[in-house]
Amino acid sequence: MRSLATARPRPFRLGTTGLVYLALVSIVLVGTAVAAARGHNLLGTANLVDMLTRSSLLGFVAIGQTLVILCRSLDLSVGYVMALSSVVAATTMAGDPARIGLGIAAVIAVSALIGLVNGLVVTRLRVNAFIATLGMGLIIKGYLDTRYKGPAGDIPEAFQLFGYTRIAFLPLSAAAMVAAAVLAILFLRMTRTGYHMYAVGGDAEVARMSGIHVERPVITAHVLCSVAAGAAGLLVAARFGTGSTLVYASGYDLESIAAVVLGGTYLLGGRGGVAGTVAGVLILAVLDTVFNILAVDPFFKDVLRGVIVIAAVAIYARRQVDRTASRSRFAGSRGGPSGGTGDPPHPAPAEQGGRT
Amino acid sequence: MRIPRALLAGGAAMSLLLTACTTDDPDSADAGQELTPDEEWFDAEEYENQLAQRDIEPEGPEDEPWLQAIEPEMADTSEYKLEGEDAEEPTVCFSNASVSNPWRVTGWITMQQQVEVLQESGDIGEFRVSDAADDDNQQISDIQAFVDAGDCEAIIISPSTTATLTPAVEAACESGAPVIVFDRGVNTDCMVTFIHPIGGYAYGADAAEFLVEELEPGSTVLALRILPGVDVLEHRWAAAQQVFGDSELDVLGFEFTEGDGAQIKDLVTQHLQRGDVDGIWMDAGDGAVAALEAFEDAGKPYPVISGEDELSFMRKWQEEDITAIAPVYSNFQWRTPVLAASQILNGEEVPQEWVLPQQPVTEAELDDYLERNADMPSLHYAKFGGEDLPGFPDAWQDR
Amino acid sequence: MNAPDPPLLRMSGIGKSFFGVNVLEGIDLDVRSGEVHALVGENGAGKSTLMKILAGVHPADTGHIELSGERVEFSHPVRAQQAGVSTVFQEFNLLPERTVAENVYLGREPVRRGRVNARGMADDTAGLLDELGITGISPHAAVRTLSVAQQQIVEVVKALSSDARIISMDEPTAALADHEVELLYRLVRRLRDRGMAVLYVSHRLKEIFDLCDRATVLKDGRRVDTVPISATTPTELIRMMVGRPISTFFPDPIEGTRPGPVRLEVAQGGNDRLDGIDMQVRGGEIVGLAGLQGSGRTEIAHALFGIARFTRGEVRVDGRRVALRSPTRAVREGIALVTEDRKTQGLALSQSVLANGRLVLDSVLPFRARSGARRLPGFFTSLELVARDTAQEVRFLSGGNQQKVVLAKWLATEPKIIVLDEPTRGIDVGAKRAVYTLIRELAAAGVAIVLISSELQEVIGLADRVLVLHDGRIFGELPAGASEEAVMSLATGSHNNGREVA
Amino acid sequence: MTRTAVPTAPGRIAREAVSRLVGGGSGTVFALLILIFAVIFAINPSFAQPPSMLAFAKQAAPLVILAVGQYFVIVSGELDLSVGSLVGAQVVIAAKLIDGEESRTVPVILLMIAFGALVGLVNGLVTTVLRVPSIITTLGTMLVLYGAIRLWTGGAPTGALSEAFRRPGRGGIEDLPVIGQLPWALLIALAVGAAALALTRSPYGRTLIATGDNDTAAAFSGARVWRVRTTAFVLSSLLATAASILIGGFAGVTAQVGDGLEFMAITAVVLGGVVLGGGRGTVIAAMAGALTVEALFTLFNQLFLPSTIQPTVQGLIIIAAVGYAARQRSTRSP
Repeated sequence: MRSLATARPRPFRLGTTGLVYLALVSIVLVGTAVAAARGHNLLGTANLVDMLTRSSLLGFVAIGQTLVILCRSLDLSVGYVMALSSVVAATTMAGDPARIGLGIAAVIAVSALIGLVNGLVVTRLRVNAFIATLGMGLIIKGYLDTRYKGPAGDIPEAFQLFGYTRIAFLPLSAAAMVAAAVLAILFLRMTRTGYHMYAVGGDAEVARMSGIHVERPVITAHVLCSVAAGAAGLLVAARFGTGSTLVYASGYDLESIAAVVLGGTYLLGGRGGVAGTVAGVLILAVLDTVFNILAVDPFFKDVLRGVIVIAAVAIYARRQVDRTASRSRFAGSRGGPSGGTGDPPHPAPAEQGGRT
Repeated sequence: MRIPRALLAGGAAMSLLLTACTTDDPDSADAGQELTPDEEWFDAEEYENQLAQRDIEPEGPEDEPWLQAIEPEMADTSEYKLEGEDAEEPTVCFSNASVSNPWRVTGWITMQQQVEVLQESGDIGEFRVSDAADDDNQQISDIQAFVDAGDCEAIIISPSTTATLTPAVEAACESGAPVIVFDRGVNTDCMVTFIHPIGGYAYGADAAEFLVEELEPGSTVLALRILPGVDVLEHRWAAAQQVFGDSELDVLGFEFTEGDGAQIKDLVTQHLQRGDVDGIWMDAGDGAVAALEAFEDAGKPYPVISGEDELSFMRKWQEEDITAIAPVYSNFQWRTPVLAASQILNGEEVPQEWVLPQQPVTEAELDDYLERNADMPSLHYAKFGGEDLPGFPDAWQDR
Repeated sequence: MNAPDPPLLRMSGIGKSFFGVNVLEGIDLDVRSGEVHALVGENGAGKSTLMKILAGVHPADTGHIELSGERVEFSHPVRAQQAGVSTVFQEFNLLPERTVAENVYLGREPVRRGRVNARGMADDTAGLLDELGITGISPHAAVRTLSVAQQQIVEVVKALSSDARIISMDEPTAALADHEVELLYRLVRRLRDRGMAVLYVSHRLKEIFDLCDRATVLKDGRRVDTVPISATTPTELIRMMVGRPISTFFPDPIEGTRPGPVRLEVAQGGNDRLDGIDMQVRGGEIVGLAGLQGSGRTEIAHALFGIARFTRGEVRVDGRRVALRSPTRAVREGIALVTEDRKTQGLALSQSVLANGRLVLDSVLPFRARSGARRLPGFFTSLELVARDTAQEVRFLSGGNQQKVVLAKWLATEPKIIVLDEPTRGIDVGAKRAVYTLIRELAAAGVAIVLISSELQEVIGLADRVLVLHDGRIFGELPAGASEEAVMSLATGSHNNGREVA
Repeated sequence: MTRTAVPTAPGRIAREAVSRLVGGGSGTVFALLILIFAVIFAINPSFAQPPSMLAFAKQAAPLVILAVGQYFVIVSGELDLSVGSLVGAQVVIAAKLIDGEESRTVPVILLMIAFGALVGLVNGLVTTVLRVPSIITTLGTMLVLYGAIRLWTGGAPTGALSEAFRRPGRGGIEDLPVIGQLPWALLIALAVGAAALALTRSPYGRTLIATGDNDTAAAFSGARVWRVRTTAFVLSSLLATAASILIGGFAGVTAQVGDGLEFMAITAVVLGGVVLGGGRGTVIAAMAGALTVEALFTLFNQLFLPSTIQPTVQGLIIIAAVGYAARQRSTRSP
């Protein structure tokens, strides 16, 4: 304690988000060099477009995932929500430009409902988020496989533009994703719910003692996450020109979590943000493009990704260790060191209520 | 506090269960009986067409089935002919859906071998490949990347899904470079040529007809399918339903197995516990052996089975002398696209729709094909058609 | 005593019991505005529980609360806050990752035109800090970067920002270095001058006589009396708290207990928190470690147990030099540590009594586990553990019984040296008795005992020698039965005049 | 509550056993298991015949073994997502290295065990020493294994398994009266189960569970937390290796073998009332959970439930069961 008693100015250190962007920049630089060696220009229009398009889809999902993870929860159903949304959109629009608005509305409604159920199951039924959303995913999967045999519905040309138009090197979809990111950031910075998400994720008990209804932010986060996944579904539909039930097989659920964590958000909640996530997504996209330019074997990509994600998180963890030193006054090992299984925050049961 | 929570739980669960049930398609709800293929995947005209094509003598060199074509309508490609140094080693770009199953792996090797030959001869230069790992969105990006790169003299595409890649392929066509699509099709005819074997209906029918022939009326048949929603596979099943529908056979139902041997064996074992199974229809050969083993382990006689020209199955077939047929989804089609590319870039005309022959392997040819592939690994495909390529056989053996 | 108008706060007939144990019974308490009211009593007397009832954390079983004559029900901490009652707990309700301002307004963020008014929050926070004459805390600083004292200030500011009329503080100086205590005093006086009522929970007589106007004494969950500080003396107050002269409260050494050879010896031990630690403990000897929290008491315990090991100097057990690299090693050397924080460091709360009892054996001495476990029931009985059975999860036990499980856990390892860090914190008097008796028995059995406690009477009453720590150093040694004042003056470092305290 | 000395053995043993089994929501899984089997028998009495049951046991064995491994990791407060791809990897390795040669069987199996141990060690050390959340660590391992194996085999498995290799998963003690074949798989699963039970009762097992409950307390009691957890990961990987031998033996090599097994195993364990986050639940219940999952699929099959709708029902049942168990726990009185 003594050493802390006097608030000596701490040496300036780069915030995690800063670190992530630093990593992004350095990866871009290295990538550019490597690509140049192969006679390609990584920052040429073609590749820029490629990177940005790749990032937009995962981007939407990861932004939503960030909110959920900030609340110390988790959503493994996003992939299935995507698939469902794309189908809902395609079947509702049924190729009729007049029904675009209707289609979008339908997607938002459906995905929001799913998010709501997720949130309620996690908070009210106290089912561990990991299981709850995994189960929800299975439920949707069963529905899709039974109801639709393969691609269904038809997206009107007008809406397909959402998937293909671009201003200079900036694809519309990527722009939309960035817009969504900005909205999410503002949401976290400017609304009470946003503040409370950090509170609940950081320490549900403290939040409760401060009069926050700990369940609300979690439910909200789940709803927003699903809606974001829904948006991703819309993008899928726009790009495919139809609804695809099989996108759920593309592993966006786990990849989004990886992106979030890569973006420096703490898997156990309460710290991090959307800005970092966007960087995380971009990092993955840049890597993908570079790998493509170098014609890296697709399976080798998996290996590299695995290693990179682990390495990155290990680095953040390192930084976390020395930080905990000054936290000795805060109740011991909250949530365990690395459980990371997204325990839903809820009021401590009676026998633990009074903290001595 | 507790009761409402419980209610809420029940409510949520019920509503979900309901949504799930109310959307049960009749045909899948009681798979046992339903035997009219659902129109979503059944195109009667195309069906008849494919069945007819099986008996048509393909045009083209006898011993090179990958260059044969059934009733070709030639397309003029002079506009794509490269002049001057463009013609020197033109870059060909290939967007591959994936190499995530043995059939694709085998084909992919064959294609690479063919490419080497063409590169030797200078017909193509750089062969740029991107693999989408079965991710439609990824493949769309890949194709866009090719288009944006602008230096692809020809673009070969093996779509991961039919419907979803249509826009991307159209975009590729607009880029001006000749586009070659093979294996699965797309809902557009903007490409210069679409290369594929006769197709899923023929495949499914070959298998089903064989079972109908070999089995007594009233015998029971179990259908094993990989997964729903993939058109090539759905067509096979649709055709089978059509054939079985007109037969006396009693189809127990169909199961989705994801091609996983363990699941296949589980499911078959369970069906055998319920009663006899006289015939097995499969929409792809993966795990056919597992299905047969289920009979062995249950001490039941082997069924009449339709597998695929995958060696593990054919070897089992030979050893145990089973009544079987190996429908073929011609693996040698992987050679054709690169050859087509070089032809197009030389301005030679190619069939607009390049329908390759697709002959099932029957009892009669079995030994011959096993002979020819004696040294090949078990997950290799008999009709890979690469015997004359320089890399043979090593390239296919140590993959 | 009785004011013309009803007091700001009146609690009457408050009763509370946990798991069948009566923690509070018929407590009456009234606090006037502009007064600092001390709530004193030993640990386990019920102070904290009473505060938590006032704070709305626990509902009272009996009795009711009035604010300026109006009856109130605090179903939730927030109800209490809204009614103007704020509580600063020993364990802060702060989010380390969030800024000071965000913490101050947590759950009450001001909204303007639909957006949280961050600027306003920061400005108001800054304003409150100025009012209290606090410098060096930026509203934008993340709380984790603040010192404990500063964090405590943030808690107080939090209370003020919710327009509290009553602030209750639970052991506010517990975690402060002495120069920080001064800061706190100023803070409390300012609050009083603003006409607020301060309920000041402490067992440190010095503070009470420095700061408070009246004191209510609790003992074993009952109210002994409420007295004006001006009209009482420390000894009087202690008598009320303890109910009997100290000497008789603590059991005498058991016949035939005599110090044996030196079992534990630390020579010039030091690390980043400690320096020049020299101490010897003989078998059968009880050595007390006194000093304010943060003075290095717990640090010594952790160093001896290999958690934050000595980086300088050497440690000898039975004359043999040992390297206490990890708790595992420490246990192998026959050292046991009863940690100060039962819930987070002592017990696996959802495991059974038996599983917890076996824990050390299982994890360090697997081969002795079986035989050791067989002796556990014996320990449980002799400690008078009250549990449904040994399969019951410890989280359902009372604090005292939980502590007994911890003690049994260590007894099972037959330690040569046992370090007890706050062994009686938050346990009822009955359990305390058991602990004291046990300590004597261990001594009689020739175990070397290091006793750490913030309850001076405890140290004085039990220890054969008292080492007083200050600022990471041993500042002096006192014989058994030394006066509290003697210890205190050493502990607060007021002896060495003008010496700089880091 | 009266001031009585604590009741001790044997009453204690019994009480402990019961409270451990039924407590913490584990009761749910046994009820569910019995219910499912009741329905199956009702629909298809012939399933009650020994041969059918043994066939069921043979199929269920691998998942049971995986569940045991996953139990150790989960009860220690972590999670292992890598088992699925590890199983796949091991089968493919076996096929490629054995390549039909009987003589290579044993050496290759030894190699697989070594490889399994290595994977577990990496998972464990990265999680405990580098402090990477296990969900990320094992997700990474999952990707790496998936990619590396296919990189090695060029996408699809090659080679073939030997008969000897396949015997444990496929064969058994033949021609027994009444029951016919007694599968090795069953015996192996029983052995693993017994060993696991013994382990949870052993000092290590108790330390493991305590660590999952409160690792600080465990550390302050002298437990080497990192070592305890790492061992759990190694156990999980080794059991995954065992499972891969059974699965490969049962059905031979296919490209998809192992896909999604990690979620199946986690589902099984959680269905058994074992709490994600650690410290609660018994290995018996975890194994029962695995049986329940398998039985569930059998039931679906017996009901002619279209295989496409099965995930939906599965999802609902999991959520319901876990939710119910959670309520049980939070409302259980001292």
